[in-house]
Amino acid sequence: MSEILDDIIARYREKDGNVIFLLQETQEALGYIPEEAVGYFSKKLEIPSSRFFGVVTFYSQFHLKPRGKNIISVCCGTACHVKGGSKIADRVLRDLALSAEGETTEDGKFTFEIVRCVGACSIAPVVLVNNRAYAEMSADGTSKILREIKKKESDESK
Amino acid sequence: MVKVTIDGKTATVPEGITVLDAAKRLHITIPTLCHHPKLSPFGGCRLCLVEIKGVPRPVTSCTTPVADGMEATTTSPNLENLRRTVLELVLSDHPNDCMVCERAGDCTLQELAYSYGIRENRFEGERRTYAKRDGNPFIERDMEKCIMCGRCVKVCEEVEGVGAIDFAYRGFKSKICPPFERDLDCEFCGQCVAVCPTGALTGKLWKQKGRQKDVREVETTCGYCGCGCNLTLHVKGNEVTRVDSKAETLNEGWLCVKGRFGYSFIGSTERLTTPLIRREGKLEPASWDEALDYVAGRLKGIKEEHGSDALAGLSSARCTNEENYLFQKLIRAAIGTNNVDHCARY
Amino acid sequence: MNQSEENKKKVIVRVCIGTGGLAAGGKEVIEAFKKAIADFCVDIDLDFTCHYQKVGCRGFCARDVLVDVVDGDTSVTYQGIKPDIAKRIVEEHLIKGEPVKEWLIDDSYHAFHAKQLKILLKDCGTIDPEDIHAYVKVGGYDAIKKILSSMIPEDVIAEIKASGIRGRGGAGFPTGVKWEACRKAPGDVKYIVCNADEGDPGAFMDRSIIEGNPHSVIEGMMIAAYAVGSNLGYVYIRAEYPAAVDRLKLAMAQAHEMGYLGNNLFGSGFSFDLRIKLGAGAFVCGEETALIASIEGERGMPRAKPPFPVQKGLWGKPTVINNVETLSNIPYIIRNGAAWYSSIGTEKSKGTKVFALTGKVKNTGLIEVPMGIRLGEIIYDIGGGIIGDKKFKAVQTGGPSGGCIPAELLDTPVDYESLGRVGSIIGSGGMVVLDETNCMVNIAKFFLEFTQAESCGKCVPCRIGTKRLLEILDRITKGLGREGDIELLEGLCAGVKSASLCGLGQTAPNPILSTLKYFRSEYETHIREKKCPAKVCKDLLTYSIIDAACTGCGACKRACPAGAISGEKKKPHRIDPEMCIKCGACFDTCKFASVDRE
Amino acid sequence: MAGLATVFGSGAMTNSIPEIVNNDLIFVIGSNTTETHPIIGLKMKKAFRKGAKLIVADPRRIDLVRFADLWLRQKPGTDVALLNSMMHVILRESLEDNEFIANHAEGFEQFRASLAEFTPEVGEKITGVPKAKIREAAVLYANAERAAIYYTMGMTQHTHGTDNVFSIANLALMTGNLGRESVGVNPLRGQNNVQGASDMACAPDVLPGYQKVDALQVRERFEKEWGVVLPGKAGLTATEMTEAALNGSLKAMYIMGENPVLSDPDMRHTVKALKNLEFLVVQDIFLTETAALADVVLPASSFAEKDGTFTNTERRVQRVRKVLTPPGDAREDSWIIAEISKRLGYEMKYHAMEDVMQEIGRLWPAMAGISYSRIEKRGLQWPCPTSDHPGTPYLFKGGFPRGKGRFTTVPYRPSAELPDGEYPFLLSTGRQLFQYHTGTMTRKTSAIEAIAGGRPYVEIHPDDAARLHIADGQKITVSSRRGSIEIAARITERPLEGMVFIPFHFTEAAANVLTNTALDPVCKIPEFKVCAVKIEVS
Repeated sequence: MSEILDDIIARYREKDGNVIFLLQETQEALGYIPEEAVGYFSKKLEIPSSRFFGVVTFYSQFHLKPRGKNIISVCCGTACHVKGGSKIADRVLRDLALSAEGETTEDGKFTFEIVRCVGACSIAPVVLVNNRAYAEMSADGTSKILREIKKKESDESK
Repeated sequence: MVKVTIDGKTATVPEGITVLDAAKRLHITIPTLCHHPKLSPFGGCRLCLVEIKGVPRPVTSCTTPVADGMEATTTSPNLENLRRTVLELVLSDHPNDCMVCERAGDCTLQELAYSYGIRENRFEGERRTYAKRDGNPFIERDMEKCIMCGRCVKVCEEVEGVGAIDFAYRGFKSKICPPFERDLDCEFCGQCVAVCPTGALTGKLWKQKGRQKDVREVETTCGYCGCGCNLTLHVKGNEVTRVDSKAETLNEGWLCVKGRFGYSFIGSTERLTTPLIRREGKLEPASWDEALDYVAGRLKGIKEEHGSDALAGLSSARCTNEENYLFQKLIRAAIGTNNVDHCARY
Repeated sequence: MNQSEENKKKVIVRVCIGTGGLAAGGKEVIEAFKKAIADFCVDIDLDFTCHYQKVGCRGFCARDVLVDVVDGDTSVTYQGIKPDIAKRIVEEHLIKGEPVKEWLIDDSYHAFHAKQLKILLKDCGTIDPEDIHAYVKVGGYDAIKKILSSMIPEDVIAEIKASGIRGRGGAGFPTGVKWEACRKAPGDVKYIVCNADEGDPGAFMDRSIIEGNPHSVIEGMMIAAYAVGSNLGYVYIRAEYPAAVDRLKLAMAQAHEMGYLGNNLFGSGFSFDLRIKLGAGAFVCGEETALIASIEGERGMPRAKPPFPVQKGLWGKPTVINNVETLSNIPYIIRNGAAWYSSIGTEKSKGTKVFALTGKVKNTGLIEVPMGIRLGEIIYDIGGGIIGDKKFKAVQTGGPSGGCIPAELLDTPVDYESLGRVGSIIGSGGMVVLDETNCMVNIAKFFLEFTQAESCGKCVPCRIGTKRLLEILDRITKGLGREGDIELLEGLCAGVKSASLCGLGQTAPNPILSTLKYFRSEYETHIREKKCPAKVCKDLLTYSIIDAACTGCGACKRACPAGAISGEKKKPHRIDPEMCIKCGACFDTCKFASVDRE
Repeated sequence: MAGLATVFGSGAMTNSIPEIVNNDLIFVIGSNTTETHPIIGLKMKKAFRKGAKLIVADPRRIDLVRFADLWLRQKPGTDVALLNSMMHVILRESLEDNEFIANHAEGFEQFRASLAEFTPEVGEKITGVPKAKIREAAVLYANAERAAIYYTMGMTQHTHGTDNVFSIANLALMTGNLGRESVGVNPLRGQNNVQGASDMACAPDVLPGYQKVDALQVRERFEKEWGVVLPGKAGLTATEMTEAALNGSLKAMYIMGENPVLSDPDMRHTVKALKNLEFLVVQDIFLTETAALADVVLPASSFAEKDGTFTNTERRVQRVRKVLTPPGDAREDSWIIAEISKRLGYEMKYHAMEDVMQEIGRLWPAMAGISYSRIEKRGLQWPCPTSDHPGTPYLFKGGFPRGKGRFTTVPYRPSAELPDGEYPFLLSTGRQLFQYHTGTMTRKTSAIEAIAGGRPYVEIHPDDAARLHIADGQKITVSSRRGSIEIAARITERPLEGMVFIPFHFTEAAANVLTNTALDPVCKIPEFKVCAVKIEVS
């Protein structure tokens, strides 16, 4: 890990970098922000860890735990909300047997997130599956997509 | 210098100071909670809102610089209503346990609730609940009582230069904590405790040691390093129950871990409480007369046998000037030698 | 390629790959065209070569994927194209010269455009955003060249002031005045920041502009920089907009290559460069001072104003922050003159405004209209009315900071002052249409959930006040509302509005206040009768089966996730109210309208 | 402190603590200020926030390095070479203050010649600090408007400690960085009343107020006040007392509030000396390692149990107030002294503690203006000759007490005991934030013990640890020619490679078992900061 982090630090020093840049790069490289990475940056750059933690927990982009293999994001922006986005969200929770938004399934295959507007309001409600947008989705349609991914996953593991 | 009018009183004040400071010069008190004169302005509690002529909405006096010709009003039904609302909101997310709180009587929030007479609260709802956990022996962190004024964060960063804590999360869930919500790991100077306006940060050593009644406060000078910080000892009965320092002292009220929390040795059960004389190789209790006569007799005997220069005194950089003076006077005038030194040589 | 290939005529296939276009399969459509052509090539020697042009959002997202086929001077537009239709278009249109009638745009397309006035969006849907030459060809970078060769900064500011343009980010502050203040602020180092942290739910115009015409934003920033005396700009853009970020990066690289960014531009001695900062997901960073904190790498907590950013902004230096749409307007104003621009719009609100028209209207999409157009015109003429011809209830403008405007005020002109008067704002331009099936208490609660979750937590009224507002709304929608709750809401709204530190808190109560103003009875029904007139609030609903209508098909029983429905085949079924979780699955599933929701 | 007194005629901080915030350049050499003087550290941090530059010269990566614009990591014991080569640069680049030198200093020409050999190249070779950094530091310091130097035991606890102080004084004189507000040379005194104990002449060669015992008129004034005939021959320094005890010429000692067993170098040596005495009296608040060797132990008072004054490092005399009665039969130290004196036939008659202060004022003019009533709220800084004098925040405003400041030629001398094949590591000792001195107070404070107690450690560089296969926290044996201790390793980049550091507070693994008794020839300060040790993995 330290090689990856050293590389990020080098680029940070090159640019007029900041803590957010470091964290974005770390998340890009590692998928989340491990505590050890923060400790490493803090020591190397003499920036208190508390500042990193403050920034990580402020911005919704950052995650302190590894996320699932597939990210299911249900948009609950205004347009999606008025067109039933929350029903889709309820369905995903049920299908993945999760209790709250932001959780990852035990097998690490899925993370479910609610996002606040992805800027695709004219095709609401929108569901993002691994960053691909699905237009005018329904609860049933979402269930179908989840079934397909699950099937693919189990085929792969065979 | 600029001319400002606050609540009808006009004054000429230096450019760049805040409306709050200008009001202070005019002896006008504006309630504050997050403001601390030695820390950078924050503007979070919103209690110090004032109305300024020509500005459409109330502004925080702690952040707004004065301008020439400015006319400010610090109290009006609208402002008082806003302050009341703010206080009620803060109290709606604050444990109602002043009766057991270590800060009771020394708490800005309690003081404000009292002066605004807030008994009934229009607002109710979820309160932040945190499991108390902090493995350090000095600072009690009861974050349910935290009002997010940020003074502790700022003092740690701006004064102490450490940054052991910071704001984390956001909105209603925001809290002030060490990184990754671990136990506090810092210099334990307790500056954060000193600036906390509520019972969120208190000294662990203070616990159940006494409230205001019967506590005497005595000014003295710290007995540790050479900085010579001014301390206020809180004393109840024959026990020091708390140490802090006043903001107007040379050390500006700031202390280090030893000065602020390193006082319990005074009451240690291991203190020497009686003179000891070595008898048959063992140190045994003796009366003062016995001990003093013995000491004087032996010193006198050695002096008579070997001369004054066979004796020496070693004094301490931790004793007072007067004691040191008397000590060397004893060695020089009573024993008659210049064999006297102290450890400051090192 | 042989000589004959080069002599062949060129046919352009232009495909929308904005977010809407992509989601509808824009990329797949292009691939399908390519494949179809290749397939035909095997058998036939085609008399044309086909060129593909990817363009940004063209606005009419409801009809995506939109495809133009340009053959010489004639251009034909198709709508709703899926990959499997490409082959037919190639065969019938490109080879045989017969446009495929059933996929051609229809009247709704024309109606959608009739009342629009496209300045920014005109180039947005036609030029290739990934090619700087496309922008240059339509006059791009002429404005900055003109300025550098013939105008002093003060002239530029005067021109912008004369145009009357006001900030498109929400508050509507006159842009020229802002620039002037920054110009006059003491200091050698100044910054231009483009706020592309479009966080309002229901708004996507900034994203579309950057995706569709990134150079117009860059040129706008250059002009602003020249006017205020800055040499460095930042674009603060949401990391959630990866396509826009990539477009912008590409545009910057091309501008560098062409010498449009960097030192001594066009030999004028003026230097300007740009940096991108990715927002990390915090709505509050749309607020100027929070945005500054975020660029500095801090938590995005707003700072007290004054000092304003034009006096003390980024790293303490004078800073102008303009949003994407504002900056994108600037080159057009310079090119066509302030007089031209100020001839559009109303007395105090000049020019056009881009709106994201969404919700329950038939024609959703991105529209650009002259200031002063009436709300009704947008919803009925451009938007084509309500889906399913349901009853219009309200239009929500300005996102979480805005309000809901009811049917009786559809004549309101869309400009800063008029919308303000009816309790809403233009904001960044979200416009969500609500119909009779939307509950206004629920809508207010939705927005409060949003603002509450996005509150930075710095100031008390916003941190705790919005939480308490949300809790009161929540109990009302759950049937636990009490007498006095409405007054309590009003009182607290007033407090949060005037005591909060930044725009987020100051405007957070607006959705409550405007719904209370126009739909108070809905609140009262929730509180007193414990009923939700729009039948949205789950806890206030009961589901039952109308025996007479039930055919006993069993569909509802299968759909019910709670196992609350029982009944024999072909006999009327029953819902156990104790077990029902009120998810509405039975209601949605029943083909015979035999599930009653009350 | 003798060094500064020789050069200027007075040996104390030239400036006061509140002046620190207005420094625009702070040069910290041989002082771990934020840990040993935390509140002075805060003032420095305030200055940094206001834009002050910081040069740190320290072999260890101390906490202050975080704030430093320039960190000079000299090898321990090479300070003279470092400072001399800085001065070489200043002269080479003509950055010296010729006007100041002409008006306020003497011996410059001779001194100038002595610097010729200390080129930055030579400096780099001796100190290990890159020559470019030496130059940068010299230029920064010489060009600053309000530059002040701060140092502590990292400078003085060497066999060439006085030389180090001379070098600092030379640097300040050469650049005219003296005699102004926020400009000067500041030895930070390590303990609450080091300044006071020195002022009060618990020292063998002077009477209170630094008045020489061998000066007849001085003695006469004291004899008149005290009513006795005083000895005119200087006595033994503390380190000489240890030797005298060992050789049998010293028979008895009275030790008040001091714990030499733990604080003196070569612990076995010290214990042997004290055991060799015929009679030892120790007066303290706890049964210290030293008290345990005594024939008589007298229970005394803590600072909260007595009235009086302390003089802090900036010469500020401040009140100490009695708030508690001492526990059990413990007594105030002054009472004990007076009782012994009486029994020796010399009665000390004072009605109140303030009488003592007045007597001091009669004998030492610099304190004549200080009375308890004047320092009720805020202390006064001596010199304060009259009752309406406001005290003296910074020294040498109009010149030096001895007339002109004196340049002293200082050759570079290596430390007495340097690493060799047998003892390959260099040991340095010092303090840490949580503990204080021999721990008499802090180690009896349960909260501090909980966080930092009972865990003595030796700081060792990661590369050395790796080479010796030492894990963090592992017990290792550190030995010198004088003794050996077992102690946990703390692997950290704070010390240089080849160097180890042990805080001296802990009796369980006392650093002073290892240290060298070699003394500075002038000040008789032992070389706590440099000795040679070896490390073995137990």
